[in-house]
Order: sequence, then structure tokens, then C-alpha cells
Amino acid sequence: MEQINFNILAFYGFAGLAVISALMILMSKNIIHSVFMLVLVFLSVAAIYIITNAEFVGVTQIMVYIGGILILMMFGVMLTNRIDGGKMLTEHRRIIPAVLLGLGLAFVFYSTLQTKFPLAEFGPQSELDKSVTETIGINFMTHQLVALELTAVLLLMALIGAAFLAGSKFEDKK
Amino acid sequence: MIPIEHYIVLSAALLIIGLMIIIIKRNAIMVLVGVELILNAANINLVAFAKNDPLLTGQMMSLFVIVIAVAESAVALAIIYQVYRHQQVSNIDELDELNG
Amino acid sequence: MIAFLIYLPFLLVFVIFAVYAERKVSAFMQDRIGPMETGKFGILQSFADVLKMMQKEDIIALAADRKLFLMAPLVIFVSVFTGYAVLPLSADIQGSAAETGIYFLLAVISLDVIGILMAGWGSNSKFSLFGAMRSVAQIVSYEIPLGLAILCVIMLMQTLSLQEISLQQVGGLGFIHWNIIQYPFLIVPFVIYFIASLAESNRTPFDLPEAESELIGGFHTEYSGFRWAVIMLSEYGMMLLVSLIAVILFFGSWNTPLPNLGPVRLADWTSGTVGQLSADVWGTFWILSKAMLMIFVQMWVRWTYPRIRVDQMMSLSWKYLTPIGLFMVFVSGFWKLWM
Amino acid sequence: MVDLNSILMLAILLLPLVGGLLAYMAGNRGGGVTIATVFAAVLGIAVWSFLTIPAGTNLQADWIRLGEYSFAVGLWYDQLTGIMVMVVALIALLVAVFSMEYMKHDESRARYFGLLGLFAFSMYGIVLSSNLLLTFVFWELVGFSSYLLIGFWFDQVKPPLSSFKAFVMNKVGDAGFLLGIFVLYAYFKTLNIAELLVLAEAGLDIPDAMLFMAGLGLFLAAVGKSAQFPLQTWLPDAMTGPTPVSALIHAATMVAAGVYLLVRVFPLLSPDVLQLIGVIGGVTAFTGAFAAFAQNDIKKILAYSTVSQLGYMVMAIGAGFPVAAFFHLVTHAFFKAGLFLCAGSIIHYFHETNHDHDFDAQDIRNMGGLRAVLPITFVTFTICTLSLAGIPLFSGFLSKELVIGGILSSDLPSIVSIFALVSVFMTAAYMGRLYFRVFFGTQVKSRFVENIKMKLPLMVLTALSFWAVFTLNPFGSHNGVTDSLAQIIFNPEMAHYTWLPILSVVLAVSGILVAYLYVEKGMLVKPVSASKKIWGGLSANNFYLDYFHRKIVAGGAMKGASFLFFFDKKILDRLIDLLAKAEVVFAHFVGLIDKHVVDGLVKLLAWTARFAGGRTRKLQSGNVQMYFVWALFGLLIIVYFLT
Repeated sequence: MEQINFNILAFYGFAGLAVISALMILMSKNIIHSVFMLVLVFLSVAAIYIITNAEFVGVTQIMVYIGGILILMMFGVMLTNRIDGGKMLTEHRRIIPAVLLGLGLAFVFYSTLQTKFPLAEFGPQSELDKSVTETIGINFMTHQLVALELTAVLLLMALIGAAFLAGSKFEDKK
Repeated sequence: MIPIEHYIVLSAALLIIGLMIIIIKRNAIMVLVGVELILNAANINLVAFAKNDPLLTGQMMSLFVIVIAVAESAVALAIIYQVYRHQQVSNIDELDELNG
Repeated sequence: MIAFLIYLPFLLVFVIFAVYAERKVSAFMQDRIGPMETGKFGILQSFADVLKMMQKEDIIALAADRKLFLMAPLVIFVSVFTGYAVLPLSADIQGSAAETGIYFLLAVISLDVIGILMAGWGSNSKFSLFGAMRSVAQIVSYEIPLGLAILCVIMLMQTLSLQEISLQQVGGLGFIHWNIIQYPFLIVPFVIYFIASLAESNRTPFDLPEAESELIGGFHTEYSGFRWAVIMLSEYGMMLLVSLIAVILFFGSWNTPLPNLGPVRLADWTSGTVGQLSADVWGTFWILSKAMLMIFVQMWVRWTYPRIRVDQMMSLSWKYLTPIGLFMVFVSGFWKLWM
Repeated sequence: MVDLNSILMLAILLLPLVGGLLAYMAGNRGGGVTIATVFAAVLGIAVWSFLTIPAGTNLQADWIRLGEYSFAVGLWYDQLTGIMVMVVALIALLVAVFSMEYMKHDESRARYFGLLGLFAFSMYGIVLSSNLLLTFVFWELVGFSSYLLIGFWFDQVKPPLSSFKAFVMNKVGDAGFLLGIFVLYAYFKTLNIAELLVLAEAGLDIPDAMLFMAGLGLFLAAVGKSAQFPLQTWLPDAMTGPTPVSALIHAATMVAAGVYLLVRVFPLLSPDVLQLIGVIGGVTAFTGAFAAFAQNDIKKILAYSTVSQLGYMVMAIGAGFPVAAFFHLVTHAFFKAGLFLCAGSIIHYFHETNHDHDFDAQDIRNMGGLRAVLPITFVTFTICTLSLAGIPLFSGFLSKELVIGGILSSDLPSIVSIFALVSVFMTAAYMGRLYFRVFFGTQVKSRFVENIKMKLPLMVLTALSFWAVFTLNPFGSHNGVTDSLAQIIFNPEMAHYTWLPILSVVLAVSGILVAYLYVEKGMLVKPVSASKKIWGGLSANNFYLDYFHRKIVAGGAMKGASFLFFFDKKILDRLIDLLAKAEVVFAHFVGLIDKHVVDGLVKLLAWTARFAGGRTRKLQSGNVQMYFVWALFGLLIIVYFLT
């Protein structure tokens, strides 16, 4: 009972942290701060994954998003902005359409949630024969093998492509 | 138990914020940040729905999403870097050379 | 939880003595005495240093990004210390029994980079930024061979949990059951792991990020006083962490190295009874002493080898360690399938 | 199978060309010997041909086929050709030999001898050609090689100018030649001379006017080439070429080509044309002789004399006696070549002995008493002069009597006869003036010995100036060469005037006497100087013909051109301009309709399209994020309408 309560508390705490951090990304004009806020979002989401019985996904989230994508973004920021000691700022444009659209979407989601949610009849949480990580591993090697291989090929192509794009010096046509 | 609606609300909130980031920010990398947020929102839904699935398909899908997100952001950053090196521009709305 | 509560104070004490040990070891290597004035054999030298640093002013550069600057040491320390959460101390004492233990550790180690970047960027100094960039490049690069080396063990152990890895190395023959003896080819992944772990903890010969002669102090150039002490704490924490992981993966974790030799049941005597305090004490003793040995080896390497160049560092990782690591993954797979 | 006759003919034609090339390649040292050897060989072949080849030998080949017309080329050999070839070959050989000495100091002798070969080739081509087309080709080649030879010293001032003048004057005649060829081909469908003559005898199926045109054209060609009035001005100027060339080209061969052509095609010439030819010949003879009086350049005197004698030949043709013309051509070729070579000898003497650059070696006022210095030249010159003057016992007498007899017996206007007779007197007079001026007077002593290479040609030519070469009768030619010529050339009966030789001799002797008295004895000064005042300028400038050409013909052409230009510009252009303006006004009117009515409609459409496009274009701002906004907006709308 206490454990569940703690989990629920943690969920709302991390959910709030994620939303607040995301909002801070939205508000902040400082690019670097935004990126570090993103760390918080990712961490919170990873925590939510772990709470939601998806430990492997959560750790992967930390490892890939924070250890990979965020680092990549930091380097991207540093490479595509002149580092002259000043703060790196980005302007905000199109605020009114963005807010209107956000409100519109929120309204859409709100009205959708007001109706009876079809997924609610999904059934109770099922008990797994094996641990989550084992299940994922076995599924990867059996049911999802093609998808896994395709993803691997895609990743390889993306990496080679990205390395080529970033590394090659295209001749200036002018 | 945490009701599934709460996950959906969280993911919707992150989705809307991500969309607004995409629209509002001028910097290309910030747009990418918005995209990542949306992907995360999607992942939250996948993971949440997988709670009731003995095969854990949702979790695996979220893993695929994460991997594809890596690929996407790597390529996107490479392109942004190359564009910056060519045109000294890191803001998306300055890239209007093809503007009719 | 208990392991976690043990590790935090232990870490603080350990750092103080590790600094002293480092001084003494380096003095020993260089055929000199080292600190002698403070206390007997200068044993209080590190305490004096800590006191000094506590008193120092907390300087924050004017042009620095204040928030990042202040947060960075904490982020570094937290990310390193989070790693201890999944480490086992003995058969019973364990932090989190997470089934993704070693995977989590890898993820957490990479979190370290965020803190370093924050520090480097927040300092708003050329040296800091350069140091941070180098550090990040180095850590990200060496994560690959590190992960591959760990993957070899994981494939053989069939689990991600550190406690299960430890349990698989239990046996009456002591060190015979250690992974590195059971699977002799693991010596290659261990060497890879050891080199990569040096790089992960920014130790010589991979101390390019904080190369004093070039970058003054790297990403912590602008830090002083307590914050600098926290960064140092995390560095020694990292050393201890990677040493512990090495011990768990390759050197039998908390198991005794002594075998039962017929009636002389050395292994049983030095393991204690499972479920009782003796086992916990012996386990803690063995795992920590093995880790201390690893740290001594790290210091030994530090005072023996010169710093390598940036390009050498990169080519070592990508051209040598990664391919060899990949090959060893294959070897492990074949071993697991057919041996 | 090509028989021997054809080989001989081809050899005559082609040997000089090959010889010229060989001479040019042999260089300055061996060129003269080479060309002289070749010319000697050609002469041998020519004599051989004359003895062996039967008259009327024909060698023909198709040249060009244009649709159903084919143009043939070919060679033709008869006695006329044979004699002409021999004359040309002989003189060419002598000139080549003479040139070896005369040109020995020149730097580009090789080119000179090469050009001699080329000229001889062209000349044989004219002579041997059986076909007017081929004749025309060689006609042009002769003009071209003559151009090259006159302008041989092209680094001096005058030669290029006079060579150019000669070329242009020849071209005027060539235009007539082409016209004649066109007319003849248009009516007879053939250009073969023999066939043409047969057709002409058979009765011409051709309008008189066209026949007149054809004859006129051919005569015009002869006028150009043979230096007849009014195109004769190029010949005196052509004396800027090397003197041996003048002897070869401008005395014996090239200028004779025109007369030769007229002799060949004589049956084609209508009576009207003959009248014209006679008058022109008379005028030429008279003006040439008249112009010779005031000249001081030895070569120019000889050149005008040549013009005058060519006039005789043309007169003879005009009178209807081509045999007389051809006979005079042959005799004239020998003695005039001899005279020119004598002049060359004299000039050579001055060049060799006097190295003063300002000294004019051709001016007779600088000469005198050369009798003792150049004895052979003196004797040669004497005999050739007597021949030219028409003194009995010499060839000139025979041919000239024949010509004058022909003129008197023809129905030409009497003025022509008077011209002819007066010219006899004048010829004797100006030749006497030249002769006495050059060889008599103050004796000059000089150690100069005439070279054998110069003496030999002179002696040969002198020998050929005697009557005996042509006929045994010193006072009439009727039993000699002319009879044999009459077998192949149209030759009407000629009236005999017994008084004519006496009158002619009297005129000639009196001419020489007048000259002797004036030059040697200093008498008759008053009437001469009086006439000089009146006629001097006229004579010296050859009746101001050059002036006429330059001012009236050329200037007139320019004036006419400028008038036409004016007409074109002020009147024709005005009209066109006016038309264009009217069109522009109309176009403006149409343009207004176009602009405001048609374009208005189109513009309305365009404006509509642009307005719509502009509105839509706003969406396509190039800003990806705005696209995103619009896409989301659309999504919201869809969601709104779906729910």
C-alpha cells in the first residue's frame, strides 16, 4: 500500500517536473538553458517509464537521450552559434498562432477525454512469466526480429549519412 | 494504480508544449528539441498502454522510437551544421532562399 | 538502501585517504617521501586540505552562467553517486535489485558528461570550454569499447543484474570461479575495460580534459573551494565506481579469492555464513579491498605513463579498442554457444 | 592510247611549267640555265611538231559535266598554231638566254626564271587551245603571270602600280571575252573553235545583234590584251618590268595573243564588227605613233611603237585580211623583240658602267654615241629600226605593205587609210629620232665588251628581220609564207597598188630624214618647237588618255555612283521611309487597340490570376514553421468538422 502510494507520488512528481521543465524550455530564450531543461524532461520521463514497469525503456531513455541525443544537441548548439562569451539567445516568433493552436489542441484533447475512453476496457494488468527485460529481449529476437534488423540498418545508414554530411566540405558554388 | 488517462494527459501536455516550441522558436536546434519532446510524449503513451499487454509490444515500439529518434536527430544535426557552415544561418526562418 | 547508506560516508572517507594515498604512491614511485609534516607520516594532510577548501571563498566569475555554474558540480557528483545505487556489497547487502543493473550503470556514467558540459559552458572560459569539449568527446568515445567489454561479460552471464553476476562467481574454489579465470579470454575485454575506465574517469594517461600544462584545469578551471572539492570527490568517486564494476564483472565481486584446499577450508572461513553478519562483513571487505587494489593500479598507471595526444586518444578508441571489443563480443557469443 | 602527236603537244604545253618549277627550285645559280635548256627543248619540239604533226590534229577531253551540258577542253594543232608556237618558243629561248646576263645581279633570279616558265606555259596554252573556254583560262593565266612579271621588282614604287594597272585594263577586256563566250555558247552549244568556224561557214543561225555582241566581246578581249585604243595605256606603264620581259611579253607574245585570237576566230566577226575593228586599229596606230614622239624613255618609245604596230595588225583584221595581220605579227615579233633586247643591252651597259643612283639608265637624253661602245647592238638596232620603218629588203616592209594594201583595198573609211599612211611616216620619224639620239653624237669611249649571251639573241633576231626568211621576193610577200598561211586562213583577194610601195618607202625615208636633220644637223628646230608647243603635251601624255581614264571613267563612275547614292537616299529611301512611317502610324493605331482592348482583357485575366496567386503566395512564405502552423490549423479544422 505504501509502496504504491510512493509510486503514485513519484509519478505525479515526475510528471509535474516534466511539464514544468517543458514549459521552461518553451519560455526560456536561452538555448543552453533550454537544452539542460530538456535533460530534466528526459530524466523525468525516464523515471515515469521506470515507475510504469518499463525499466529497460527508462534506462535506454537515459542512455540514448541524455547520453546521446542531448550531447549531440549541445555540440550542435556550440557548432552552429558563435561562441563569443555572450548568452545564446533565440527569439520567439509566431506566439499568437502558437498559443491559439495550443489552446485548440488542448480543447480537442479535453473534449476527447470527456467522452468515454475506449482503451479503458483493456483489461487488468497482466502478470508476466519472465522479467520485463527478458520478455523484451526474447520478443526482440523472435516476434520483432525483422523490425529490429530494419532499425539496425536504418541506424547504420543514418550514422553514415550524418557523418558524411557533417564531415564533407561541399564546394561553394558561387 | 495510476489511471491511464493521467498518462494521456501528461503526454498531451508534452505534445502541445513540443508543438508550441516547434512553432515559436527560431533556432533550428530548438525546433529539434520540440520534436524530441513530441517523440517523448508518444513514447509515454506507448509505455503506458503496454502496462496491460503481456507481450510488451508498446515498450518495444518505444525502443524503436528511441532508436529512430537517434537516427533522426543525428541526421538533422548534421544538416543543420552543414547549412550553418554554408550560409552562416542557424535560424530556420532565415532559410528562405527558395521563397517564391 | 543500506548499501547506498554505507557507500556515501565510505566515499567521503575514501576520498580523503585516496588523496593521501595518491600522494604517497606517487612519492613512492618517484623515490621520495611525500607529505610528512601533518600528523604521523603526514596522515592528516588531506584533512588539512579539506579544511582549507571549506574555508575558501566560493568564487563565481562575473561572466559565468550563474545557474549552470552552480549546478554543475552537483550534477556531476549526483550522476556519479547514482551509480552506487545498484552496486552490491555482499550477498545480502545490495542497493537497488534492479534487473538492469549494469545497463543502468552505463547510462549513469554517461550522465556525468552533462555535468561536465554544464561546468565547462557555465564557466564561460576558453579553458573550461575546451576541457569540457575534450572530456565529452573522450567519454562518449570510450563508452563504446567500455560497453562492448561489459557486453562480453553480460553475454556470458546471461543477466544484467550485478548481484546475479556476483552470485554466479560464488564457489568453494575461490578465485577459480572468477569470471576472468572461468573465461580466460576475458582478459582482453578486461584490458579494454580498464583502459576505457581510465578515460571515463579522466585519469592519466587520459587526463587531456584537465591537462594542467595546457588547459590549467580543464572544465573545473574556474571552480574553487567547496565546489572544486565536490568535483574532486566525484572524480575519486568515479575511480572507485569503475574499480568496483571491474571487480564485480571480472574479479569475483564480493567473493573470497581463497580456495578450499581439502580440509583447509579457506574459502568458507573467509566468506562467513550467508544470511549472517559475518558474510556481509567478509563480502564488504573483499569487494572493497579488491577495489582498493584496482585503484592502486590506476594510480600506478597514472604515475607511470605520460599523457597521450588527442588524436592518439581518438584513434586508440575507434581504431583499436572498438574493433577488438567487437571481435571479443563474437568470441563470447561463440564461447557461450559451443563451450 | 595517246599517240606521238598528242605527246608532242602536251610536251610543248607542260614542259615550260615543269621547267619553271625546276628553275625556281634550282635557285639563283642554276635557274637561268635550266629554263634556257627547257626552252631550247621546247623550241626543238616545236620545230619537230611543225614538220610532223598534220594540220587539224585534235586532242580533247571532257572537263566538267553540268547536267546535260559538258564542257570539253582540248588542244588543236594546225599551221597557224605551229608558226605561233615556234615564234613564241624562239623568242622565249632568246629572252631566257639574254636574261641570264641581264639579270645576273638580281637577288631573286630564281623567281624570275620560274615566272618565265609559268608565262611560257600560259602562252602555249592560249596558242594550242582548241576551245574558247580553255583559251580563256590560259588568257587569265597569261594576264596573271604578266602581272607577276611586270611587278617583279615589287619593292620599288612604280612596278606594283603598273602591274596593277595592266591587270585591271586586261580585266576590262576579259569581261568582253566572257561576254563573247557566253553569247557563242548560248547559240552554238559549243566552244570548240573548229566547230564554231564550221558552223559559221554553214550559215549562222543567230541574230545579227547577237553576232555583233559576240564579235564585239572577242574584240574587246583583244583590245585589252593587245593594248588597243582606249585600253592601251597599260602597255607603256608595263615597261617598269625587266627589259627582257618587255621584249618577250610586251613586244612578241602576250600582246600578240589578242591579234592571234582575232585571227583564229576571224570568220565569226561580222562586217559591222570588222568596221569597228578597223577604225579602232587605225586610231590606235596613229595615237601610238603620235605619243612616241614626246617620250624620252627608250622603253616607252618602243612601247608606243608596239601599240602603233598592234594597231596595224588590228587594222588589217578590220580590213578583212587576217593573213596580213598574222604576217605582220610574226615579223613584228622578231624585230620588236630585237629592238627591246637592244634597249636592254643599252640599259644593261649603263647599269654596269654607271653606279650613280640618280642616273636614269633609260632616258635617251642621257645617251649618245653608243655606236662605238656597243657595236653589235648598234648594227642590230639599225637593222631592226629599218625593218620597223618599212624599208625594203627587211621583213617589216613586206608585212606592212601587205597590211596597207589590205586596208586600201577594203571598204574601211578612208580616214583609216590616211592614219595608216601617216603612221608610216611617223614611225620612221620617231624611230629615227631615237636612233640618232642614242647612237650618234658625241663619241663615248668605254672598256665595255658586249657579252655573248646578249649578242647571240640580238644577232639571231636581226637575222630574222631580213626579207629572205619569209620570201625570196624583197618587194612582195606573195610567194612566201603568206601563201602557205592563206591555205589555212581566210584570205580574200587583194588589190595591187603599184604606187603603194613607192609611196610607203618615200614616207619612211622622209621620216628618217626629218629625224636625221632635226637630231643630227640641228635643222627644222623652229617648226618642231612650234609644233611641240601645240602637240607636245598631247603626245607626251598620249592624248591624255590616262587622265581621261582616271577623271572621266573612274571619276564619272564615282560621280554616277554618288548620284545613284543620292537618288537612293533622298528619293527611294524617302518613299520607303514614308511607307514605313505610314505603317508605323497604322501600327500605333493597332497597338492602341491591342493595348487597351485586347491587352485589357488579358491583363484582367492576369491580374485575377496574380491576385489569387498573391493571396496564396503569402502562405508559401518559405518558413517551415508557418507551414507547420497552417498544417495544424487544417488538422484542427478537420477534427472540428469530423466530430
